[in-house]
Amino acid sequence: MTVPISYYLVLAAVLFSIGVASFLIKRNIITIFMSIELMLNAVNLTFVAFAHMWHQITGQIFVFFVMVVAAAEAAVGLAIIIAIFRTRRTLNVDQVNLLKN
Amino acid sequence: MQLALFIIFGLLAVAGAINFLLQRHPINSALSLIVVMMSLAVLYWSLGAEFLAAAQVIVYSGAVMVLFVFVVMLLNAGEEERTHGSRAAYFAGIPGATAIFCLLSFVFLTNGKAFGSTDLINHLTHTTNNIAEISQVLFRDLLLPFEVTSVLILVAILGAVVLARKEQ
Amino acid sequence: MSPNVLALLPEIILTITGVLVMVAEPVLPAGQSRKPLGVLAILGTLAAGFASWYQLGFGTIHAYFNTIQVDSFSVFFHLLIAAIVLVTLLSSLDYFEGHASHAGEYFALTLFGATGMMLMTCSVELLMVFVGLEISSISTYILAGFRKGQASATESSIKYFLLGSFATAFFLYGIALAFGSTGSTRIDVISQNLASTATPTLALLSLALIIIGIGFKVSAAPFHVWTPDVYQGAPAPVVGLMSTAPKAAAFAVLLRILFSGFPSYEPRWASLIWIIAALSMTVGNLGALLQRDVKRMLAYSSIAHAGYLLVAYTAFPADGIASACFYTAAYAAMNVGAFTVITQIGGYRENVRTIEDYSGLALKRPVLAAVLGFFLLSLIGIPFTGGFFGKFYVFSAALHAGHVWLAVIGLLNSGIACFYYLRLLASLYSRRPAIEDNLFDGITVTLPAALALTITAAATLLLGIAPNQVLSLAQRSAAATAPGSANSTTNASR
Amino acid sequence: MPADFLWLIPLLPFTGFLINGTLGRRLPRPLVAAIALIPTALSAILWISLWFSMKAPGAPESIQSVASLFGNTSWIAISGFHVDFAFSVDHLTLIMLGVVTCVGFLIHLYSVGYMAHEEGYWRFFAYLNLFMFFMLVLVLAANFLLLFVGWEGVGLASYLLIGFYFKKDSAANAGKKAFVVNRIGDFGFLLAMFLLIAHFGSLDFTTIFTAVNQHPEWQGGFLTAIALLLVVGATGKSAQIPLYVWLPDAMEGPTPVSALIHAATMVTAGIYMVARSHAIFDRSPYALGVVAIIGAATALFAACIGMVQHDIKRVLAYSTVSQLGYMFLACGVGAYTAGVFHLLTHAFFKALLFLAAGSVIHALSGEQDMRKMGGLRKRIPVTFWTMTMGVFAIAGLPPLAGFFSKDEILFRAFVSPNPIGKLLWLVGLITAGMTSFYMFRLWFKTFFGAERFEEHHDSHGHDAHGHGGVHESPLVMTLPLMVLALLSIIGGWVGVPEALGGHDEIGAFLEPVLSSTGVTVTEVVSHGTEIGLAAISVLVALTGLFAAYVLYYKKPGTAATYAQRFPALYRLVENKFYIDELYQAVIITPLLMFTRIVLGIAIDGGVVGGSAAAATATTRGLGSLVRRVQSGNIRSYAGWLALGAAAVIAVMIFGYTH
Repeated sequence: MTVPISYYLVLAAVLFSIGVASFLIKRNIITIFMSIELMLNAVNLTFVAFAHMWHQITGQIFVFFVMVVAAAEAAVGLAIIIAIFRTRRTLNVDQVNLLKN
Repeated sequence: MQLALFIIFGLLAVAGAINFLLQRHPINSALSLIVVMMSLAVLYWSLGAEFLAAAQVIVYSGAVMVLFVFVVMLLNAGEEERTHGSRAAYFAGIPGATAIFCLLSFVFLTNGKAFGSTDLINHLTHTTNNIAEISQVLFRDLLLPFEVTSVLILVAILGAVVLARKEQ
Repeated sequence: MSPNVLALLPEIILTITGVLVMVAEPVLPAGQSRKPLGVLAILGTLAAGFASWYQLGFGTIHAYFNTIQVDSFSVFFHLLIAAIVLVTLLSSLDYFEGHASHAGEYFALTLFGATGMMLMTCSVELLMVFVGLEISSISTYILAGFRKGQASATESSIKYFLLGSFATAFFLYGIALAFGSTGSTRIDVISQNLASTATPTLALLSLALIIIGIGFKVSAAPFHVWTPDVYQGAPAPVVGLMSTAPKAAAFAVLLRILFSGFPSYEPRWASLIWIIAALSMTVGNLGALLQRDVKRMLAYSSIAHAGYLLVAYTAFPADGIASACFYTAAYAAMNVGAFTVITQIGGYRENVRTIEDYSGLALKRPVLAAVLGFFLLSLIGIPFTGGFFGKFYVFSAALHAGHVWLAVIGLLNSGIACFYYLRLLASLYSRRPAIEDNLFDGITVTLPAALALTITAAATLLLGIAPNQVLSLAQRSAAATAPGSANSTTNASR
Repeated sequence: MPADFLWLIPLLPFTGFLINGTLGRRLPRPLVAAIALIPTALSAILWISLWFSMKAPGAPESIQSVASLFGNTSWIAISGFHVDFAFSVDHLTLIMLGVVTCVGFLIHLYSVGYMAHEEGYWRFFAYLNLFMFFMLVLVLAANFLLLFVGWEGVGLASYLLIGFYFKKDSAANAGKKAFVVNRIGDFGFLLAMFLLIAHFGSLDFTTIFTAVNQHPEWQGGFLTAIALLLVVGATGKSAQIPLYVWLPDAMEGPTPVSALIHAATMVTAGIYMVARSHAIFDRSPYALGVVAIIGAATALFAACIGMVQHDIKRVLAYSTVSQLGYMFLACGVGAYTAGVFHLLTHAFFKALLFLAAGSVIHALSGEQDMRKMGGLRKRIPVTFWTMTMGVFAIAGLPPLAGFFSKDEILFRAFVSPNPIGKLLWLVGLITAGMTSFYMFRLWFKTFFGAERFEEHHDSHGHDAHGHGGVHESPLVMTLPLMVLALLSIIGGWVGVPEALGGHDEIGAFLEPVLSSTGVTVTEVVSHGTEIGLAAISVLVALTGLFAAYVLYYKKPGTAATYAQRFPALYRLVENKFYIDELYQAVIITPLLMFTRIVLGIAIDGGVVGGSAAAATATTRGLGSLVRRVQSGNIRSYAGWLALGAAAVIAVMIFGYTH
């Protein structure tokens, strides 16, 4: 039994939107960062689905690169989070608002 | 069988994502995210990307998420308080996110016919060896991006060192 | 020289210099000045600039299995980025003296970031663009938080990082959908396959998502919200860099994608860009009216300038590219210049913040005040400065393309803009209130900084007096990127 | 003179600017003055030689010179459109050049004495030379873009010079106001240029005007649009309603600056521009009508305000606005020659009046209030006699310069085909009477009656001269006064109309440039009518003189009594009809409120953001209206990003195609 590609795409859209929503709702900076990972994963699913559709391996390669980038981002992002925690003693994003109008 | 796989693991991924959203403790959220990633790995496999599926498990769930969990532990982050610093996130953001979802799904579903369906058997018979093909593309056509990621990783290492080091 | 090496010569030079600086940093004893590393970085940047210039003599070079296309368009932006980085390095050579122990890493990160930006401008493969974008973004995330002691600096860094990654996810989604609707991620192939695509709405959707991602990077409304906060908290020389170089690279990518990748969808994206441009100009200028913090004000001004620049994109295809290239160069010269002055005035501590703090600068430091005044006049768009011709080209290009109302909105906006620039200008030349008389006592303009100021001021002036030199280069680059030209070039490699 | 040396004329002052601007601080004052004056004098000499070469029989009507900067390409070339860095001279330019170089030189000379004790001497002369450079670029320009460059440049120099005493807040604010108001005008000018590019594909004067002349079927339409936009530009630079507000405030600058920039040269740029592009205006009766009405209204309105000012320089400032209104009126009825003629004579007598006023102020160590003057006739005789010439000239008494030019304008208005031509004439006539009145008021109050000033001996007044004692100015200041007085007397004789036995030489001189190819037919009127009209205007001027004589010399208290009888009216006029306050209330405040509220609601996470922080931020500075534009909360930002993303996607998918 085959599955329409569009199902995969909609699933990816669902995950992506949940990622966006968690970015908005979560208060802990680490989990907000995880939301971005969720969004990237949704994009990866899209890539794989299209790679399957086009019989093109490039789509899959893209996913590798996204993984590498995600890992690099994670290293830097978590370092920034540690730095923020050092100066503020909090991870709550609502309290990181010194800079504003 | 593919449909069954899709339904089971698709639902699992969505459930994991929603759980990720609802859980207040970062560790629980991280674990839910790992569930999502594992389910996605299965879906990758079902789309004929078995190498990717393995990498997803090893790199994403194995390395990246461990890093997250590690930092959560390190900073001893507890359950997050539901502070109300931003109402714009609800008034503007949630409708925005919903609208994005609707628009994306609209486009995907209206174009559904053009996308066709998965065809795993055909895919498997036509592509002889997934890994061989991947390395063909990765180390030939896309050699440069591959090489350049080394600079990216260099930057990341350098950044992590700079940022995490204590000011003297 | 192998074409593959030739095509990436500037990037290779920058990377090697970056690695050298990075390796040398821990070798140097802890207390010693890091200035030699800065000098090394400057030399590397100069070499990279010359390498780009050298590339110009080879016509269009395709390399690395057509992921890279070096043409006059990419050379234009390479030179621009090299110049911006050069000025930034010069102005921050003494910035860290006696304050932080990791100046070496600052130089290295700047060089790596420049590598990423240059890669963005010369790649015609979206995967390569993505990797380049990430290199440049990640290094700027880190640079933004470089004054770790300050709470505002880390906050600026985390805001930029989280929101930047958020936007990157959109950009990536756009690439995925472009791949989905055309089966390729190479810009020229996308352009060919779009004609026969079965899913035109998917292509539109992908373009929208790409515009969102790039729109964030260039801080165009409505994706500008991060800009004021991040610019306010980041170190002044870094703001000078990140308000120009990564933006120039992102604008170049957008030009390539829109003009070479999606020319057939021009009727659709032009109206979207129209709206974004009008919104950016208006939001940026109105927002800047309310600011007291100078860096914050210039952040809003950079939003407005992104809007002016986007006006050029609506002039498809005739003058759009040339005027966009020219405006980018003019904007870079005056904005980096303004931030160089701010760097010198504020120093590492950045204790001169608000417009009132700047009052009376002309009495104490007449030359610095005059130079800053000159950049402000250019930002307003007074003739004999680059800012004037930039605006002139952009608006006349838009009018040529029939976008009368957009030009009117732009002109109205540049009228509003002079209010807030003048507020700062008037403050520079006003009598100082009796309090805090020692604010400007610590300012020392070192030789490299003076050189940086000279370069930017001369560039701004030259673009205002004899714009044709840069314009002709911009037009050559336009010829290289205009739709349809990709097929006519010859392959130098493979 | 070969055309290739045209560029020397503006370049000479520019070298002066460069030298003084970079090295002036370290140079002794006489050297600074020499560096500023010699290039200006050389420019004037070049103008004279140019004059003779163009007056010679068989000389071309215009000469062009294209300078190539950095190689042989055009200045700017965008696909299919190019602009050269080109200068051209025709008879109109020649007159403007003469005014700028000669009056400019005299004022430079005067400044040597006037500014002798100021700090920032070098800065002043550097700015002055910069101004000369841009002004010369403006009048020499062969295309609209270069004209605009000069146009903006003189605005910049004027801004710098108004704010010369930048330690004084009022001066800094005046400079800012001038700049901002002028930008509004420039907006119109820029739009006009863009329309010109769109329709003609060129900004070159010759190309555009030739094209217009070759197409008699072009009437109104886009030409009206261009003309009206040019008028917007001209109202800004030439201080016409509604953009005149900056000029009176500009008097905060040093007096020679007021004389040079805000009387003789820069403010006339608008008139020059209209006259220059008359080919376009001739095709649009509607635009011409607008010009005429603006001019007449400004003339009357400013004259009203001028009648009750007490600051001697402000009286002159409103008088300038009013006289510029005359020139606009002249252009508006198609009498460009008359407008340029009045521009010429006005440059002489108004520069004279300002410089003389400066001499008075100098004598009184910075006092500008006429209520604290009086009886100065004996104390500063040279200033008195030269200023008297200026007053008589501007009042329009024959045979001084102002009479001929003003009369020409009134006559042209009277006979113009404009349906409200007679009304315009009447307004002009009333204004003439008022002009005469307030100028003689100034004259009587300053030079006659009791001495109301205090003898300063150690004061540091406005211009901080600090000599003490009332004294005549040095020769370096009085010499320009005398030359200008002479010019104010004889300057009008070049335009004596045939009805009065003259030959209207200026009209013939300007004929090749300003002749209308269009359809402006004037009524044929007898010389008798013309003489009659002239007599009426002389009568009106004498009435003004008489009224001022009675009110301010014979019975000095009467004016105050009248003022008390109509307190509301008097206060209204004295406060300049509250126009500044009106602009503040109607334009500036709503604009600020709009930004604050709209931004507050539309972009703000602030209304919605954290309340405690909001309260502190609100109280901390920006007042209760200020909503925080940005809350500083990452989640809010992400929320706006998401909403924006949704909007962009929606527009892209469902949006319209242009």
